[in-house]
Amino acid sequence: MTTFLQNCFAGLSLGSTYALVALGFVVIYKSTGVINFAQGGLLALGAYLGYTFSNNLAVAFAVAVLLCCLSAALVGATFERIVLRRMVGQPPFAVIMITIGLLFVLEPLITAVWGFEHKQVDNPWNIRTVEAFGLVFGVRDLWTIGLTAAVVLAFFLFFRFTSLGLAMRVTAFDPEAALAQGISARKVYATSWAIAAALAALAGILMAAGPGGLTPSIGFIALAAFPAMILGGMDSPAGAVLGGLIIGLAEAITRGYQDRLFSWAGDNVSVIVPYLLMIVILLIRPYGLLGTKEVRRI
Amino acid sequence: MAGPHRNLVRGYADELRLFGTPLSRAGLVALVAVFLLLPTVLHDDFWLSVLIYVGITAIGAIGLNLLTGYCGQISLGHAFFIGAGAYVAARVGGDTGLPLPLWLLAAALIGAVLGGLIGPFALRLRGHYLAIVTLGLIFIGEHLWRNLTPVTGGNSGTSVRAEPAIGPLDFGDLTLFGESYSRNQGWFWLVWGLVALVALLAKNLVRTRPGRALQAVRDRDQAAEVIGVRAGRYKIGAFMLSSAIASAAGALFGSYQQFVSPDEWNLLLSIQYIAIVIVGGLGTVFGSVLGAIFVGALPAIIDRYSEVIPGVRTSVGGEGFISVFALNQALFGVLIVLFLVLEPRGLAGIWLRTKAYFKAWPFSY
Amino acid sequence: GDDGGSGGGQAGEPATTAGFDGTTIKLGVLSPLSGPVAVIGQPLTSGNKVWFDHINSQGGIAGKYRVELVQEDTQYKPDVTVQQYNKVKGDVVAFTQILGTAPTLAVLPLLQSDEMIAAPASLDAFWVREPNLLPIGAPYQIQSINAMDHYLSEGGGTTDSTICTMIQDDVYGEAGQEGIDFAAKEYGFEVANTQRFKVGTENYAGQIGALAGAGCEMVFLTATPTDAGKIWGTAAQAKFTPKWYAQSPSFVSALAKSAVAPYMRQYVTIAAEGTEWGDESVPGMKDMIDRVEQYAPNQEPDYYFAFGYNQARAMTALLEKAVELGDLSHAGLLRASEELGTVSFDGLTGDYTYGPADTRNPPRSTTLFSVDPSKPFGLATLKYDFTSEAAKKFEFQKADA
Amino acid sequence: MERVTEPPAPNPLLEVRDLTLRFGGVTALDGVGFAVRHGELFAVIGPNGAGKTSIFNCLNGVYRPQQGTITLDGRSLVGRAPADIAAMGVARTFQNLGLFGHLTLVENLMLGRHHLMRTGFFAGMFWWGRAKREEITHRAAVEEIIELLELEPYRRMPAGLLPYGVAKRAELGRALAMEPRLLLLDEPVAGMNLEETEDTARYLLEVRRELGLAMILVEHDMSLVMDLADRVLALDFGVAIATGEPSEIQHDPQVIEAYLGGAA
Amino acid sequence: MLSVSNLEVVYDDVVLVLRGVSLSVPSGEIVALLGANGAGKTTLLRAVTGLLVPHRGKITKGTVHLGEEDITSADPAEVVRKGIAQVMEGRRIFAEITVDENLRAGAYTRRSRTEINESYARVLDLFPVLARRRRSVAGYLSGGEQQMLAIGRALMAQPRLLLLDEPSLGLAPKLVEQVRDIVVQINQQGTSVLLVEQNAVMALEIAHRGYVLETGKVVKDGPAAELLADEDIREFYLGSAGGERRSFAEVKSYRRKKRWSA
Ligand SMILES: Nc1ncnc2c1ncn2[C@@H]1O[C@H](COP(=O)(O)OP(=O)(O)OP(=O)(O)O)[C@@H](O)[C@H]1O
Ligand SMILES: Nc1ncnc2c1ncn2[C@@H]1O[C@H](COP(=O)(O)OP(=O)(O)OP(=O)(O)O)[C@@H](O)[C@H]1O
Ligand SMILES: [Mg+2]
Ligand SMILES: [Mg+2]
Repeated sequence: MTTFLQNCFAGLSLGSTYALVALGFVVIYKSTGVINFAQGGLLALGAYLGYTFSNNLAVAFAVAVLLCCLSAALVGATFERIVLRRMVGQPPFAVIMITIGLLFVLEPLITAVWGFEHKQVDNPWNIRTVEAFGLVFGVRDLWTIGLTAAVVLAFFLFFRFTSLGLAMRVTAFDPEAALAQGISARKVYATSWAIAAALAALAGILMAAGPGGLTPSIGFIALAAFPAMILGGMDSPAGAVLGGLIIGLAEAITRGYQDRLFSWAGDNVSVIVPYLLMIVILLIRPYGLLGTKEVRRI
Repeated sequence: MAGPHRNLVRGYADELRLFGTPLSRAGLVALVAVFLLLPTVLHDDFWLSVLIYVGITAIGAIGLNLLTGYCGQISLGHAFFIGAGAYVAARVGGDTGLPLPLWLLAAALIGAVLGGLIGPFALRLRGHYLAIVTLGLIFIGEHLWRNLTPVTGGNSGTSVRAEPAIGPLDFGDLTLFGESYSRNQGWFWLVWGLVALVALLAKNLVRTRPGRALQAVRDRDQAAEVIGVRAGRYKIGAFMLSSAIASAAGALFGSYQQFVSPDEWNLLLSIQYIAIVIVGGLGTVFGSVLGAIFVGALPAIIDRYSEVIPGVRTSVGGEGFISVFALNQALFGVLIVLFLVLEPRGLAGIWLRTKAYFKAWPFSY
Repeated sequence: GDDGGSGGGQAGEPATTAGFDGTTIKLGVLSPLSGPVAVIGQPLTSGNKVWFDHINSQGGIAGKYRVELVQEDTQYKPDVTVQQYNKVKGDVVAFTQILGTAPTLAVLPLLQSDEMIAAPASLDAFWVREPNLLPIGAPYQIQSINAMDHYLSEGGGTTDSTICTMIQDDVYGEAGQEGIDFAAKEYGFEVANTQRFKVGTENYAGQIGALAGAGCEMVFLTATPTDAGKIWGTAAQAKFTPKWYAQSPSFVSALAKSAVAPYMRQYVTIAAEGTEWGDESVPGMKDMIDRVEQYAPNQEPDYYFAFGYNQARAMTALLEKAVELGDLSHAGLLRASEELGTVSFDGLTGDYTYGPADTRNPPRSTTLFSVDPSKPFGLATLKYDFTSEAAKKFEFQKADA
Repeated sequence: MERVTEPPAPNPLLEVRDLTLRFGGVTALDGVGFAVRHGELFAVIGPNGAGKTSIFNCLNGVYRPQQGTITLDGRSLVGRAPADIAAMGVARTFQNLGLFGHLTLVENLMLGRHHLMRTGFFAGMFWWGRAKREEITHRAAVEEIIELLELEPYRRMPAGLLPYGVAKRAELGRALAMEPRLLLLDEPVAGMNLEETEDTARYLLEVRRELGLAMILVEHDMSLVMDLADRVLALDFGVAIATGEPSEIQHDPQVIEAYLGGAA
Repeated sequence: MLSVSNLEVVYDDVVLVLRGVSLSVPSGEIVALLGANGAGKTTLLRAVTGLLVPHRGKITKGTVHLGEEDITSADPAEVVRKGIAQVMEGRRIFAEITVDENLRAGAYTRRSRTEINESYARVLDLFPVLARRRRSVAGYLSGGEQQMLAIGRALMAQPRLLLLDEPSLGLAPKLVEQVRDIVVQINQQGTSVLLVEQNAVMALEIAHRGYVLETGKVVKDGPAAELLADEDIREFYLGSAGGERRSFAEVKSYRRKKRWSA
């Protein structure tokens, strides 16, 4: 039982990270109707910015986290300013490709600035733990879960009290008609890219503060977050959070029971469990758990 | 609006000809000449091998374009089928020593079967949801490749000894009219010959009944149903065809490279294919080939010439801010972005625009 | 001690040939210099370069032929590697580095048909029996066999201890596992539990939980540093404290500065070769440190750097031999490699006995290190350069046999 | 609301009985029944949201009614796939334009002939004798329609760029290309000016004269309906409220109240 | 209010669609814009609102002024904020959100919640059907219901100038009358209207002025009453050249291909 609970806790922590990344995906999908392949690149960028603030400029870690999110948001908005605003009303495929292009640009730039060496981010959590109820809780994991919860809450409040959520949705659905309502596609894109980048940066710095440290391949986590986003429904922020947690838990639990339950399916089944789970759920609900059904009518 | 026909068309047969105008016929002749002569002029194994890989990629990209560009089903799982084809080549072509057409066909067949298994998902899922499910294919595939050791060699990979030979005609060691040619020369002819063949087949397909049906399904699948197109069948058909072509490309890839390992069939490869069809232009056969050349050869060209850019470090441990290798990648990304900002319809779009411009010439509109 | 060079060629000047214009010898480097694996490719190449910078400062190979490196980026992709190989094969005498198991296997048939020699940059056991390859160092299998030997003889373990492995799910991981399995047969113990993981896994609580649940007293780890850091961090948090033995690439100096360091210090042993970074008592190391200071002052202590440096030394020995035989052509180098006897690396890695591929004898010695943040590379020698009986018995096979 | 049901006609082409269609809480059709004779031009009118398009969708197999029967020449249509129904000879134009935007006008019309052609993937790829012959004959058939509807200038224009009115005509062309027995027209003259409406009327009459095709016309342009239709069915809230000759319907108080308003 | 002068528009760099169109909508008036399919009416509206860009269209000559202000090629969102709202061709409602949300999206540029709620109540009052289907996903509405929604959405912006591209399209006769009354009513409340309509009778009855567009040129314009009396207009747009309307069943198999120009 303890092992099970311990695995669940690990899953929650992992799931929170997925949730942050998936939320970033969702924000961009919601406003542009495309999958942002550069999310992993933004995550790596955020993590390295956080490293610079925390280690090189030696500001307090909390400040470093804040600064890295802000500066990543700035990068996201700048990208809109330079590139995306020219793509209003263009086919989504072209925009998808542009995000891939951005990924190709970000990766080498990051290594050009920060090099390839393995880095450790100065942070107050490290591998400290607290114990309660017979379980061990990593302090960083607790913070990851807590911060994710806070961000998600702030996120929903923000959307509750602004018309931006609606604006995003209609812009993605029909940018031209949205423009005709006076919704500035540029503003919508800029905001959503800034938010997505900030979320990625937060996820990045939280990961980099772990014992694995920081290398340029930190952005790979974004791939693992795809199923989280899909499973929850691509245009649903709540779905992203739910999907992230489900995937995180499923992955952690399968891993914990690989030997006992899954060895027949080969090694490392946990790696494909998110995808299998996603496929099963999609077959039952083709638009994910909370996604909007596409309207098809003639 | 369509202008008056410059070239008189006498009947529908004329109108339906692929190379109907004198200009396009001249272009065809030029292409054939380049195809025949290039390897004899260009001995450089680097460029030949780049072009061979480009050609193989072009074949795979045509397959993806049929699925994504023509039928509107986004797939991030193309790498899976490419990989499957490579392993078929290894086992069917290599272990049994069958001739080229047979192992190529076997790869296509198995690809079609695998595609047929995935196809039904397309009936239930739409757009990006389908894309991500096919992405799952990559990861599930990787799991299989690593665990099906007898077929794939497991983590260590497997060598592929499928010979590019049809009876006495061995493209790996070509002797024609007493002249012998290098492996790369032979492969160039083989691969680009196949590119031409596949492109021709694809072009024929898209301009006849099944191809129109695919596009109708892409544009509006419900309306297509109502006018008598069985959308589901065409979706599955597109999946089968596209993965058959992908597997054939994979078989060629394996046979040329002689060794393959499970690390190769990853998301990046799929993304590269997506990049090719988008950059080339969705829904154009010719665009896939252009796209493959662009995405395959551009890095090679940048690689050749970025050394002249100041401030660039040309070797590890040298001076400069950014290494030439990192710069290559970044430049490649920048070019893709720039290019799609300027022409969202891809290379084929530029081509069309140029053509439209010259058609209207000398009037500006 | 210096570089094992034997001086000028008795057979007269070698003729100019591909990659050799009479004064300069060009060597290819096929390495991932961008992308995720550049983390390894960069220091490795830097190691190649520092050695040859040094050689050039001495006048070059045989005192007169300068060496120039032609570096090409493979992005760690086999297809790109093949292209790059084709790009430079006509301009180089040999390849002093090809990085990655898959890329190396992809160019292997080409090496064979071109009679080209290349030095693969990994410790795979496949390489030993390939005439076209010029490997160095004791393969991973040897590292793990020796590590097991140490655990059983001095590390407090017995054949009844609960011995487990945690390996990366790829070729590198399999090599380690193969060594352990070999040792298990030799020493008569059983591997109680094996956890495989995918590179880049974010959370290791499951695996650590399983290992702890299995009651592992010793865990042998093959990983790369990011994963190793997370694994040990998770273990530390879970208060899981077996004896860890880890393969050389699992470690990087940054780990010794991380929060996990105290845990590693207590429980982790690294199986590698040569000596600790900056150990003045080993002549090869002293020279290397001097040269790093001179040619690459920004180079951090790095395992891969040392590997690249040694690789270049092996290549140098081969070139010297070829010059001696008066033939720097591809075929000439291949012949020279058969006549190349034992090459010494001055204690940086074990001496390698080359010669015809099926008689080659790679070093079978390993040095064990403990983690010590006060050391430059974060490692302190625990047991220097020893060879177990079992390691001597290990047979090497060809790739894809 | 008074519900009307027609006495069964002898040997009708299409017979619909007791058609009921619900979407969650909305009842789009509520026990609708009518019959269309061979060669008849049958009109369906009714306020917005009355269920006219829904009838078409049921006939086409796009929606499956909860209740009721539809028979074409004695064969039931309920439960068949849309493509099967198309092959049985039911063609349709769409209220919201159902053209394939990226295909040219000619290709759109050729798609209308899809069910009359046989070329499959392989034959198409190899452009074998039959595939080629088939393309040519059907291309010729399509050209006749282009001429009839005077679409010549737009042949090679992507359908997505056609002006609204032309697109409507192109849709009619595509439906005709299907060589149907029953043609369903959903607001064929919406967005057309008088002249264009006249043209469309002329096309419809010509088609009817030459092919003896039965048609169901849904249209809000009352003058067109009254001039052309043989019989009219009026719907309101999914219920058939009147049926009969145009002149009767025009003066039916329920129809005036629900639909025509002052325009009657 | 709105004046367009000498406007030239090109699609795709090659297709010249408007060839020097001038037109003005005086403050407080309704102006009708008539023309055959493909004449360029929609294009003209796009040029005014800046929505040419997504169609690869460009203004190559001429200007558009709103009052004194030059809004040629301005940002579309900006144009809306200056008080121009439109009913787009093809309805373009947001199919995936509810009727309610569609209407709220129409009021995006407005700030005052109470005012928005007022407009909202008014629109639902005008179109009771919409009130009934308030929570339905807009894409499932019938064609005519969607058209009402499109009109309602434009009204939510409370514009100074309203551009209507075929508002009566697909509406039942009773509703056409109602829409006509609405247009008149909001015009009386001070909104200027540019009305593109195929239903020429309806348009000219309520308009102050009318323009006729043929292949990208204005071929006729004048006070609505004058146009209503014009022979050609009656022939082509009103169908009552010879006094009585002729039946559609009797149209001859030829037509007069007469055009004003070209
Ligand atoms: N995106 C486009 N690219 C190229 N040509 C276009 C484009 N949009 C419209 N056209 C062309 O411009 C011309 C005018 O079209 P427009 O839509 O403005 O006509 P309209 O007067 O609104 O017609 P309708 O009454 O049918 O709506 C047409 O010939 C049309 O084919
Ligand atoms: N797929 C659907 N889901 C939910 N409701 C639907 C669906 N299709 C139609 N409806 C509803 O059914 C009713 C009838 O719609 P239908 O499209 O048949 O009307 P119509 O008579 O064609 O009207 P119009 O003249 O406006 O086109 C409408 O209230 C509509 O909202
Ligand atoms: Mg309708
Ligand atoms: Mg229009």
